[in-house]
Amino acid sequence: MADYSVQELMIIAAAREIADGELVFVGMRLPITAFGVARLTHAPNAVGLFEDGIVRYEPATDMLYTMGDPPNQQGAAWTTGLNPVMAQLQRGRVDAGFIGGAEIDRYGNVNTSYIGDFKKPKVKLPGSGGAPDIAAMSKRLMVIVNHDTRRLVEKVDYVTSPGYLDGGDARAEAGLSGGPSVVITDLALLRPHGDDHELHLASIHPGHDVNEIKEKTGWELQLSPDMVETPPPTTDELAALHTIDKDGFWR
Amino acid sequence: MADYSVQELMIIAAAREIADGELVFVGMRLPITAFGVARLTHAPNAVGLFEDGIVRYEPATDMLYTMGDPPNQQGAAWTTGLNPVMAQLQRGRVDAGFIGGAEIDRYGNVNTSYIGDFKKPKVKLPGSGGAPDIAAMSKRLMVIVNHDTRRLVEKVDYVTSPGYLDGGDARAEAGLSGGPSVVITDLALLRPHGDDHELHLASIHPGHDVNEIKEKTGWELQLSPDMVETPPPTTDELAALHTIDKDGFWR
Amino acid sequence: MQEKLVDLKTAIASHVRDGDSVVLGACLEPEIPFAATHELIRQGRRGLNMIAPISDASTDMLIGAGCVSEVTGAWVGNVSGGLGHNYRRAFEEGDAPTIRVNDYSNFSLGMALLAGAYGMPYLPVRSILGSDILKSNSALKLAKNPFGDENEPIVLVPPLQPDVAIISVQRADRYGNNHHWGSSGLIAEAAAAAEIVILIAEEIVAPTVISSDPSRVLVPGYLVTAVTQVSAAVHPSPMTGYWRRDNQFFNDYHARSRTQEGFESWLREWVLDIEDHGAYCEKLGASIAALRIKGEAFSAPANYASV
Amino acid sequence: MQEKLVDLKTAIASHVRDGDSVVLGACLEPEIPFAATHELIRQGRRGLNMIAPISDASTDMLIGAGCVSEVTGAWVGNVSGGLGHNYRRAFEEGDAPTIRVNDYSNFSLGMALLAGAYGMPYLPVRSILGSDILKSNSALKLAKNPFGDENEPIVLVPPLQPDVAIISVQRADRYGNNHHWGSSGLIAEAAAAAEIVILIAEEIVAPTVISSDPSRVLVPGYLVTAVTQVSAAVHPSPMTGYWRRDNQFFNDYHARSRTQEGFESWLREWVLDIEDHGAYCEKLGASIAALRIKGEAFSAPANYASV
Repeated sequence: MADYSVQELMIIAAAREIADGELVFVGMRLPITAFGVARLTHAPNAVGLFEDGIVRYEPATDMLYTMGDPPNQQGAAWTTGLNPVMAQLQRGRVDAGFIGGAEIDRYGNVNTSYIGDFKKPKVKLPGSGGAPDIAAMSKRLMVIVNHDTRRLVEKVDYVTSPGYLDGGDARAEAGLSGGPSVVITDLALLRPHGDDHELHLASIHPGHDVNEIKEKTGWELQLSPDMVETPPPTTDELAALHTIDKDGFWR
Repeated sequence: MADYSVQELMIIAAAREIADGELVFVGMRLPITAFGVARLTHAPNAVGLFEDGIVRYEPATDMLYTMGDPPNQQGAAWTTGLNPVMAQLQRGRVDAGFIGGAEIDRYGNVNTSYIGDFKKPKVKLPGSGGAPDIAAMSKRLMVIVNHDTRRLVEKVDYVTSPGYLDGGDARAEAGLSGGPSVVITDLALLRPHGDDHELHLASIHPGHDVNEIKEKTGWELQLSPDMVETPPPTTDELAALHTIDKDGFWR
Repeated sequence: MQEKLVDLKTAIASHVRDGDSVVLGACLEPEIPFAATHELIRQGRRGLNMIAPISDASTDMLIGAGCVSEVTGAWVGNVSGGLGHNYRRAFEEGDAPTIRVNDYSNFSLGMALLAGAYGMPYLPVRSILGSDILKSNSALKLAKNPFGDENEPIVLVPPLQPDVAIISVQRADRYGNNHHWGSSGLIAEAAAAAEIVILIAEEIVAPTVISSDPSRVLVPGYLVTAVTQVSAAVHPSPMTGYWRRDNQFFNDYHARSRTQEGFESWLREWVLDIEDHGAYCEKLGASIAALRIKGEAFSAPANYASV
Repeated sequence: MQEKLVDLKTAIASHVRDGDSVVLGACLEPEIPFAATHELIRQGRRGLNMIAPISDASTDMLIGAGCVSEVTGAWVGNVSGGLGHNYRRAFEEGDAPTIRVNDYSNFSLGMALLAGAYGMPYLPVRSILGSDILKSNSALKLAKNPFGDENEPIVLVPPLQPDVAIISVQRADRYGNNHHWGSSGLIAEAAAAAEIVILIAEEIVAPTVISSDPSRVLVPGYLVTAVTQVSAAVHPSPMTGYWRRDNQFFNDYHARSRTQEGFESWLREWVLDIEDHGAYCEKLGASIAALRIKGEAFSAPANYASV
């Protein structure tokens, strides 16, 4: 079996969440690489959206530090403003989007704004960017975080980007459809369960166990009845990833 | 004194209503020619706006049948959509605009939609176009019509483009500022008078008299206390007009 | 990428159904795909709701041919000739109008399509106030500005999301990616708002031509359902860089459509008895060739190099 | 047309006052006119309200230099490095935050500037629902959709009309007419919304270059107050077709600004002890030359000929 890093596994797990032909808010780093892998494997017609005002079919092949770098502009499907691209969320056209976060809670709410009281925070984080818009208006939200009790918390101090709020019908009552479909961590995949939408342990990455994951989760983590081990990268998936990640940044 | 046609006088009277540096919705035919005359005489920095999504400094020199014709596109200051151009009205940036109409009443309300009951009209006119927007949101409205009792009526059947509505504060109460500043006809200039805003006879074109004008007006036309005779075109004004109207279309 | 190139007959047959709301043109005077107008008539589409601020004489033709039950827009006529005679007859003859009109101004229609394009619940405007459009179009609501002075009135415009937008562009690739330049009226909003987009391109070009200038893209190809190549599809309207306006053709239509019989004879001559747009151009003969823009006035290049 | 070409010092001195609301950049990561950031700092402007969705590290620099009393936006940090240390210090040190933040998401800020640009009374959005941004920014109102089901919630975003928008473009003429290509973030909306527009052009070109392609105009010259030519004004951010990103410079700023003392030393070295942007580029030396894009990947020409 091929050798791979945990980050490579996360990228490939993220790529598997993208279906062919979907419109996806891609963001930077890990998700943009996942988008590239999806295009090269099972989703050749996926389309990548970037908040700067960029839409791409093929991911840029040169190194990007940010979404707005010249290689992401050249050869794009569309370069325009933030509004025409982000409004596609509100138009109901966007299938999925990736975001990260400093904190995520048992109902998939994400905080990237304030640790502590927002009036006098203990830590002032950079803020929301477009994450609340992607969280509120894409059909599915994929969140990527490292797995530890500081990040996976019982309740976030501030809901920057709404997940299922207090669970149950709370999200629908707030006027939102969609919601988080997966949380991808370095240890596992969590998915919302049943009508309550609490995040349950759905897939354990190879080499980790339930106890370790529970210990590193800030709430009483439930196991999904159809919990699996995360399938390791296939040869094709790894080959696609290595085509993109020529310099082995993620290895 | 130079020879001129009544249409040339109307064009020059319209040109005099444009101040230097103003943003003006220009429309076609007579007003666009007036805009050209104004630019060549006293208003070299006036800017012309067109609802198709065009902004011009210099008027097109080739023949235009419509605003969207190729000579109006080439060398424009901006070619864009209808919304970015018309939204400048709502942003409060537009000083003035020209419209025409099938009917105009004593308070400067203009009808280009329905003669008779709108549910089963006697005559269905083409409709509003952008006139209601220019009438509602430019700082000053200039209306150009031929002077007869069918067109200058006591009360329009349908207010397509609001003037002073029922007069007095009615326009302000409807939520609008601005309003008609002049009605340019083939016989005279009418202007709103005092707090009531009724259109009064402000200027009589050379060769016409008060009685004739009153007879051709569908309401009891009042005379402005500072009524004048419309100054005939100056040599400079006519020269400017002839520079634009090379073929003598308006002669 | 998905291949989307089809011929015009197929595009119309596959994607426009009786009863659809349709944007055809929406550039006001230029770039109205009259070839699609004619094809809708030939295919006998019925019960259409034509959405546009102004699409020159196209809507009048469709009304006369019996394709239209509803008009949502600001102006229906003939920009060269004035009145739209079929539009008038639909209102003035008989006991009741045979079509329904949803009155908008250009700007309020622009806001309705923007709201549709951007998925907005509605858009508040400061226009329409004081206009009887508020009486004849009950879709528009008078309201108060919650951010304004106590009694500041505004008008709320609901979104429009047409079933189909049929739009002319100068060039496209076979995947539906495209470039448009010159004034664009409401075509960008219409394309982003619509469920189905049919592009009528003057030219089909290599994908690298489109991707050489992603800021000139009107609507990205993934939002386009079908693309078809028809040269001079816009005749008699003009197209920036390609075609001048055939003013005489508009005037002739205006004169002949003054009576029902005259319109019907025009329709047979120029639409029903004509197989397709190729035959239409052949019939135009030398006059269409004379309208072609032959000059060159190219845009200054923009460099997109990244290294 | 009115001549609008001035130097950067004059543009900032003449048109930005203490207490102004200012959009500087608003392209998110690219094309942020850091030269103007530095000049605002050198001129000691105070009490600014910085409006932008994201302007990379520019806002953090202005906060550290004491120019800012308010931030209206979605994100303040350093896109390469992460956190904005000056932004953090303004909140985390002392008894109370020294600046006020009006929290928006990118899209809701985009809608606020669009509403400002278009003179809308406000804009209703389907975002922000469920977010605590509704709690921390009282300017946004929760409401019901009058066109929706009985209890459909929406959020009303009031318009923003900045006092000044300072915006980078690739090229402009001396009258303020300009071209921009590549992603534009919110600069078109910011320019149309603002009372005063200061353009920072990489190149000044002949008016005929701009008028050769009126569809590439970002904002027409009559809405521009002043235009200034500063090459590499965007450094260390990238500019489509001209400059690559100086990622190392962002990382260095991030590392050095981790402490107040470190930031102050950085500020002296790169802003306060530097006369102008020419001296800044000289100090960068070979590193700026290495960032210049030397390749050519030109847009396919568009023909605007009319005959």
